[in-house]
Amino acid sequence: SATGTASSTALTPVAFALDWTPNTNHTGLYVALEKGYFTQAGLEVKVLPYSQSSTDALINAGSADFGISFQDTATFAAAAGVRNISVMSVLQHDATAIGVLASRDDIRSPKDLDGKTLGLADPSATFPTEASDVIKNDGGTGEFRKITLGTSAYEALYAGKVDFTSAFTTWEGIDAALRGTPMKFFALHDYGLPDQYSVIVEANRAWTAKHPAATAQFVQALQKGYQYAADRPDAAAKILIDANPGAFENTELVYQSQKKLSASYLKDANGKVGTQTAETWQQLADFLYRAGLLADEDGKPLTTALDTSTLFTEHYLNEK
Amino acid sequence: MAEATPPKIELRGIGKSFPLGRGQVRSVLDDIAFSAQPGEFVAVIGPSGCGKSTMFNIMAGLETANSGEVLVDGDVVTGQHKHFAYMPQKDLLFPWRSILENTSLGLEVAGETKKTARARAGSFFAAFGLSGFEDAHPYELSGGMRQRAALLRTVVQGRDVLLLDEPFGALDSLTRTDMQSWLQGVWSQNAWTAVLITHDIREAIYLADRVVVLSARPASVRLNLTIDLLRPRELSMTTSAEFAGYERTLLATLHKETLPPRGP
Amino acid sequence: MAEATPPKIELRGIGKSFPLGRGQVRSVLDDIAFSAQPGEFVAVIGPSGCGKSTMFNIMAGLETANSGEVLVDGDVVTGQHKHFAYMPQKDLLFPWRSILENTSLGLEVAGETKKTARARAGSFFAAFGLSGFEDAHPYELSGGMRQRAALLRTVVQGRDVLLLDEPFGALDSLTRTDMQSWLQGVWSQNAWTAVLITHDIREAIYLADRVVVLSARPASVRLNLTIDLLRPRELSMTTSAEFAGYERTLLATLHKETLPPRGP
Amino acid sequence: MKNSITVKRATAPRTTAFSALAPPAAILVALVITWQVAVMAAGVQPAILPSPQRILQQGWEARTTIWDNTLPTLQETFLGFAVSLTVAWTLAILIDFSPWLRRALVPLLVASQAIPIIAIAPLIVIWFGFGMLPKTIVIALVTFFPVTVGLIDGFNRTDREAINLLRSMGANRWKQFVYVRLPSALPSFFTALRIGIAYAVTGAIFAEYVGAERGLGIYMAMMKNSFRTDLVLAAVAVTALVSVCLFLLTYVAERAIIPWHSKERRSWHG
Amino acid sequence: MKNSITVKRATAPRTTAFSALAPPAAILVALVITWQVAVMAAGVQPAILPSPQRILQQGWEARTTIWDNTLPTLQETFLGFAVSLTVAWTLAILIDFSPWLRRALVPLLVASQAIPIIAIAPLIVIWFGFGMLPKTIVIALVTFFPVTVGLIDGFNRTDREAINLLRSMGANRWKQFVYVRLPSALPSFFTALRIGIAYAVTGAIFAEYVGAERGLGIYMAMMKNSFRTDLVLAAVAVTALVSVCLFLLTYVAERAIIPWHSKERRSWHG
Ligand SMILES: Nc1ncnc2c1ncn2[C@@H]1O[C@H](COP(=O)(O)OP(=O)(O)OP(=O)(O)O)[C@@H](O)[C@H]1O
Ligand SMILES: Nc1ncnc2c1ncn2[C@@H]1O[C@H](COP(=O)(O)OP(=O)(O)OP(=O)(O)O)[C@@H](O)[C@H]1O
Ligand SMILES: Cc1ncc(C[n+]2csc(CCO)c2C)c(N)n1
Ligand SMILES: [Mg+2]
Ligand SMILES: [Mg+2]
Repeated sequence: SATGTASSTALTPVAFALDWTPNTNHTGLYVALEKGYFTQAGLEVKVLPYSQSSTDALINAGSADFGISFQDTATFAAAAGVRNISVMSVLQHDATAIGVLASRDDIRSPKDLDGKTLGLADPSATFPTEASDVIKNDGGTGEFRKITLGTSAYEALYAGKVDFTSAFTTWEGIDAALRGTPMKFFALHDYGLPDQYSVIVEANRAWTAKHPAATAQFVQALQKGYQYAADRPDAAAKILIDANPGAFENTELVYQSQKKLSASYLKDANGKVGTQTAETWQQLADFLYRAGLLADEDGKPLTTALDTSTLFTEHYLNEK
Repeated sequence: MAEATPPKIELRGIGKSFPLGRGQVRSVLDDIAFSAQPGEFVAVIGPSGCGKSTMFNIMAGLETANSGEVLVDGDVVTGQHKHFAYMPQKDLLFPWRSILENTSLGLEVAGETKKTARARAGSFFAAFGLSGFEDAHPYELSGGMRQRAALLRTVVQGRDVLLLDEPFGALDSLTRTDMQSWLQGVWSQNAWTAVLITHDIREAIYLADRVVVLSARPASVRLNLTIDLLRPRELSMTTSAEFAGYERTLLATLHKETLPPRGP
Repeated sequence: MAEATPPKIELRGIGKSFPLGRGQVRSVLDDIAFSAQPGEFVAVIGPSGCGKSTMFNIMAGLETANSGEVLVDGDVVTGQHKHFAYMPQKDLLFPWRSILENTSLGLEVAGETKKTARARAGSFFAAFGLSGFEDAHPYELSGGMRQRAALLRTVVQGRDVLLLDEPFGALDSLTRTDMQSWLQGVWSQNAWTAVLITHDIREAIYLADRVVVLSARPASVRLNLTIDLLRPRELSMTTSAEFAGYERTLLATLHKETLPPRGP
Repeated sequence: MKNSITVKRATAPRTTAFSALAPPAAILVALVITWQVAVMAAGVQPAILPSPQRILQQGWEARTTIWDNTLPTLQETFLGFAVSLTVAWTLAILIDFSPWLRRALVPLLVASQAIPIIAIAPLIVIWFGFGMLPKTIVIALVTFFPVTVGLIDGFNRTDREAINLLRSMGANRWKQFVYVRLPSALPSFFTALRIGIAYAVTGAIFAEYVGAERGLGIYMAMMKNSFRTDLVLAAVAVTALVSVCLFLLTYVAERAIIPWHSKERRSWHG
Repeated sequence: MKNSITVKRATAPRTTAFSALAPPAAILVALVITWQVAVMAAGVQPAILPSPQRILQQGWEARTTIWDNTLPTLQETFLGFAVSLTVAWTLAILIDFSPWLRRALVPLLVASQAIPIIAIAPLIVIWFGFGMLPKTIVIALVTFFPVTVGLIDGFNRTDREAINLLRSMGANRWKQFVYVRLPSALPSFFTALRIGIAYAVTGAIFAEYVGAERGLGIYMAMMKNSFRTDLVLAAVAVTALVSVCLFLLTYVAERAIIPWHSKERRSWHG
C-alpha cells in the first residue's frame, strides 16, 4: 500500500474517534489511511478505537478532533449544549432499524413490541423514544422494558434474552443471516419517522475554526476514501479487512455489507458521497422536538424548535 | 520389678526426635524416665529449649513419642489424653468467654451440659479467690487473678495429674511470689498430683517435693533431688541454709550443662 | 548544702503525672530523689507499673517531668539527653543492620562518620566476646550475645551514665546468671556509673553497690540500701548469710507495698 | 466495674467525633471551594466539568430519580455480598480443615484475582442474562477474595497453644474449630468485611454498567450519554455516601457481635 | 556460618516447588478438562463459550497481535504503578510526619475508595484525552490506596521502644525515620506492593476499555464485539499470566532489597 512518502514538512496531527469496533461504516477512513490520502494532504491521522466514551462527548471535550457519530445523537447533543459540527454524511439514508429475530412469529409488526424487552446497544438517549413513537404509530402503547447492555446487545438478541434492539441492517443484519439466526427489521421511516443520515462525521468546532485548511484537507481526503469505497466495494472491503487483522471472523460479512452500502447508502442522487441537506437535518430535529426529546443543558425540554442550520456544513467538501 | 502400689504416674524411656526434612532429624528427648507418687508435687527444670514442653505434650497425648511409655496407676496410657490436665504458660483465657465460661470449658468439651459444667466450675470460685468475678471478662482481671482462673480451669477437669508448664513465667516477681504461696495453699488442701515445669530454681525448691533436672537437648534426667523441707513452707524459709543448699546443688547441676547446641 | 565533690548524677524531687483526658490525671512519680557517685552501680527495684521506666525516660530526656531536676556533676541537665546512654529491656537490635552497624548506631546518629563510628565500636568487640560476629546479623546470635551487643551499643556512646532497663528480663534463668557475672566483670574493668532497673531482687544485690526501692504508684523512694559485699562477687555468695540478709530486707520492704492500685 | 467503664467512656465520643471530623472536613471544603472557583473562573462547559454547586443543585432536583435508582443497586449489593460471604466462609472453612485444599486452592484464589473482570463481565451477561444472577456473580467475584483471605488468616491467627489446650481437653477438630478457631477469626473477619463491603457497592455499579434495567450504574451511564456530567457526579457522590455508610455499619455490627474485642482493646488504654 | 545456611537451603526449593505446585495444577487441569468435555458434549457455540482447546489454538495463531497489544499494556502498567508508588510514598511519609495530616487525609483516602471508578473513567478520558495520562491516572487511582495503607501501617508498626532508643541517642524526627521507621516499614511495603501490582494490570486493562489506541484491554473489547470470545479469553489468560509474573517478581525484589527479612523469618524454623 502507498503509505505516503514522509515529506520534510511536519504533518498536522488529527485524532479520529470511532463509534464502534471497525465495520463497513468506517471503510472510507481505512481506505484513506491505506491509500495515503491523509499523508498526501499533510495530515497524520490517529484512530481512536471505540470506548466507553461517546464520540459526541470526546469531540466536544477536544479529546478527538473528528469522529463518527449519528444524526439523531448529534441533534440531541446540540440541544444539550454540545458544540460539534457535522462535516460530512457517511450514509445518505437510515441504515438502522428495529431488529428482531426472524424466527419470532409473535412479533409481526412494531405494535407487537409492547411489553417486550429492548436491548440497547449503547445507552443512547434517542433510540428508545424513536422506537416508542414507531410502536405508537403502528397502534401500540409504546411501553416496553429497556435494558442497557452495551456491546452485548446483539449476543443477547441471538440468545433470545432480549426481544428487540437497534441494529444496522447493513451490518448486524447481514451478520445475523450469515450466522444462521437471521433478523427481520422495522425501518423507522416506514412508521412515520423522517429519514436520516444514520452515520455522519463530526468535528470539534473550535478545531475547525483554528485549522480551516487542514479541516478541508481532512474532509476531502476522507470523502475520497468513501468515494473509493462506493465505487470499488470489493477492493475497499479487502482494505478494511487487511487493516484490522483478527477483527472479522467471517470476511464474507464485510464483502456483502460493503456491497450493500456501496449500492444503496453511500452515494446521493448525483453519485456523490458526503453531501448533507438542510431539509434532512431540520426534519429530524423537528420530529425530535415534537417528541419532547430535546432538552437543554439543565435537562429542561426545549420550548422552541432547534435551528439545525449551524449543526452541519458542506463547506469543506470536495467541489467536484 | 512391679511395686505393691504403683506410682500415680510414671515415664519410661521416653524418646522423641522431630524430622526436619531432607533426612535430618532433631533429637529432643533421650530416654526420659521419672515418676510421681499420688499427691506428690514434682518440679522439672532444664535449660531453655531442652524439650520440657515436648515431654508434657507427649504426656498429654498431643505428640507421639518415638519410644517409651507413659503409665498411670501402673497402666500404660501412652497417647491417651484423659488422665492429664494441662495448664500452659500463657493463661489463654478466651476473651469471648466470661470467667465462669472459661473455667468450665474443659467440662463442656468433655460433653457435660453447659449447666452442670458451670455449676461445677462455679463451686471452686471461692477457694480460688475469684468470687464475684464469674461474669467478668478476662480483660477485667489482674495478672494474678487470670493465672488463678487458668489453674481453676485445669483442676476442675478432675483429671489424675496436673501438668503446669511455667504457669507463673509471665508474672512479675512480686505477683509471682504471691501466686507461689497461694498455689502451695490450695495444693496442700487438695490431693492433686502435680508436675510443674519452671525456669526458676527457687520456685522449684519452694513448691516441690522432688525436683527433676533435665540436661540440654537431647534431654535426659540428670538429677532427681528430693526436697525435704517442712510444709507449709514460709517465704522466710527461702533464705534458710537448707534452702540455700538445695539451690547450690541445682545451680551446680544446671551449670554443668553446656548451653544448648545450635543447629538442627 | 553543696558538697566538695558533687555526685555523678542526682535526681531531686522528680514528680510526674500523665493527663488521661477529661481532667483526670495518673500520678506516677512523687518526689523521687536519689544520687549515684562516680563509678557507682545503683539498682532500682519496685512493683510492676510503679514508674521505673518513666523515671528513666525523664533522665534520658525522653519525657518531661512535672517537677524536680536531674543533675550531672552538680549541673542541672533536666531535659538534655547527652549524658545518659540507655539500654532497653528488649535488645532492639535492628535486623537490617549487621552487629557492627548496630553497635555503632549511636555514634552515627551523633554525627560521626560511618568509618570512625564503626572503628570505635569494633574496638569493643573482643572485650564483649563478640569477635568474629562483626558482620553477622542479629538473627544469627544467641540471646546472651544479643544482649551483650545491646550493651556494647550503649557503652560505646561514651556517655556519663548507663541506664539499664531490665536488660536481662527476657533471658532464661541460666543465660541470665551468666550475663550477670559477665556484666560484673566488664563493669569492674571500666569506670561506668550505672543505674539498673530490675525485677529480680537477687540480681540487684549481686550487681549493685546500692539498691533503691520504689513504692507502688505514685512511686517514691522507700529504701536506699547499701550493699556491702566484697567485689568481685562470686555466684556462691548468693547463698551466703549476708546475701540472704539483704534479700530479706528487700523482700520485706517490697511486700509492705500494696499491689499497684487499679484504675486511672 | 463494667458500669464504671461504660459511664467513663459515655462522654468521650462527642468530643472525639468532632475533632476526628474537623480536619478531613476542612480539606474537603477547601477542595470543593477551589473546584468551584476554578470552574467559574475558567468558564468550563458543564458537560465537561460542572461546578460543585451545579452538581448539588441539579442532583437535588433529580433526587427522586436518583433515589429510585439507588434502591435496586442497594438490593443487588446486599444479595451479591450475601452470596460472597457464603462463598468466602465455605471456602475458608474447607481450607482450614484440609491442608491439601489449602495448598490447592489458595494459589488459584490468588490467581483468580489476576483476571480482569471488566473483560469477562460482558461474557457473564451473555451466559447468565441480565437479571440478579450476573450482578450477584460480578459482586461476588469482586468481593469474595478479601473476605476469604481475611477469614483464612483469622483462623490461622489462632494461638497454637490454645489449640493444644483444647486438644489436651480431648476436643476433636470440629470442637477446636467451634471453641477457638472460629471466635479467634472474628476480628480478622470484620476487618475483611469492611474492605469487602466497600468493593461490593462499586462492584454493583460495575455490574450494572454491563447490563441492567435500573440502578445507579445504569443511571450514570445514561446521564453520561445525555451529557449530564453534573448528574453523573451527583450519582457518584450518592454511591460514595452509600459505601461509606455501609462501611460504618460494619463497626456497629462488630460491636454487636464481638463486643469483647473492642472492650478488650479499649481496656489496654487504661 | 552464612554459607552453611545458604547451602542447607539450596536443595530445598526444588522439592517444595513441586509439592507446592502439584495440588493447584491438579485442580486447574481437572477444571479445564471438565470445561472442554462440557463444551464438546453440549455443542456450545464458540461465540458463547469456546473450548479451552480452541482458545489455545486461536490464541496461538493470533500471538503476534496479542503480543503487540501486550506491550503497550505493560508500559502503561509500569508507568501507572510508578506514579502510584510515588504518590503512595509521598502521602505515607507526609502522614507519618504530621499527625494533623493523618487525621485529615486518612478518612479522605478511605472515602476515595468508595468512588466508582467505572463511572468517572469516561470523564477522565474527556478531561485528559487518550494519551498515557488518563491511563496513568486510572492505574494510580486503583492501586495507590493499598500501597499507601500498607506503608502507613508499616511505619506505625515500628517498635515504640526503638524510637525511644533513637531519641535517647539524640536522633531528630528525620533520623528516627531514616534509621528505624523506614526499614521497619519495608516488609509491610512489600506485602502491599504485591496487592498493588496485581491491581495495576487489571487497572491498565480497565483504563484501556475506557479509551485507548492499543493494548490488551482495547483488543479484548474489539474481539468481543467481533464475537471472538475465544480471543477475548486468550487475552484474559495473557493478562492473568502477566499479573502473576509481576506478582512473583515482587518476591524477587523483596529478597534483593530486604534480605534480612526472609532470612530472619527462615531462621525461626530451625
Ligand atoms: N514440631 C517440631 N519440629 C521440629 N523441632 C521442634 C518441634 N517442636 C519443638 N521443636 C524443637 O524441640 C526443642 C524442644 O522444644 P520444647 O518447646 O519442648 O523446649 P522447652 O524445654 O519447653 O523450651 P522452653 O524452656 O523455651 O519452654 C526446641 O529446640 C524446639 O525448637
Ligand atoms: N503516656 C502515658 N500516659 C498515661 N499513662 C502512662 C503513660 N506512660 C506510662 N503510663 C503509666 O504509668 C505507669 C508507670 O509506667 P512505667 O512503664 O514507668 O512502669 P514500670 O515501673 O517501668 O513498669 P514495669 O515494671 O512493668 O516495666 C503505668 O501505670 C503506665 O500505665
Ligand atoms: C456497526 C454498528 N452496530 C451498532 C452500533 C450501535 N449503534 C450506535 S447508534 C445506533 C443506532 C440507534 O441509536 C446503533 C445501533 C454501531 N454504532 N455500529
Ligand atoms: Mg516450653
Ligand atoms: Mg518498665
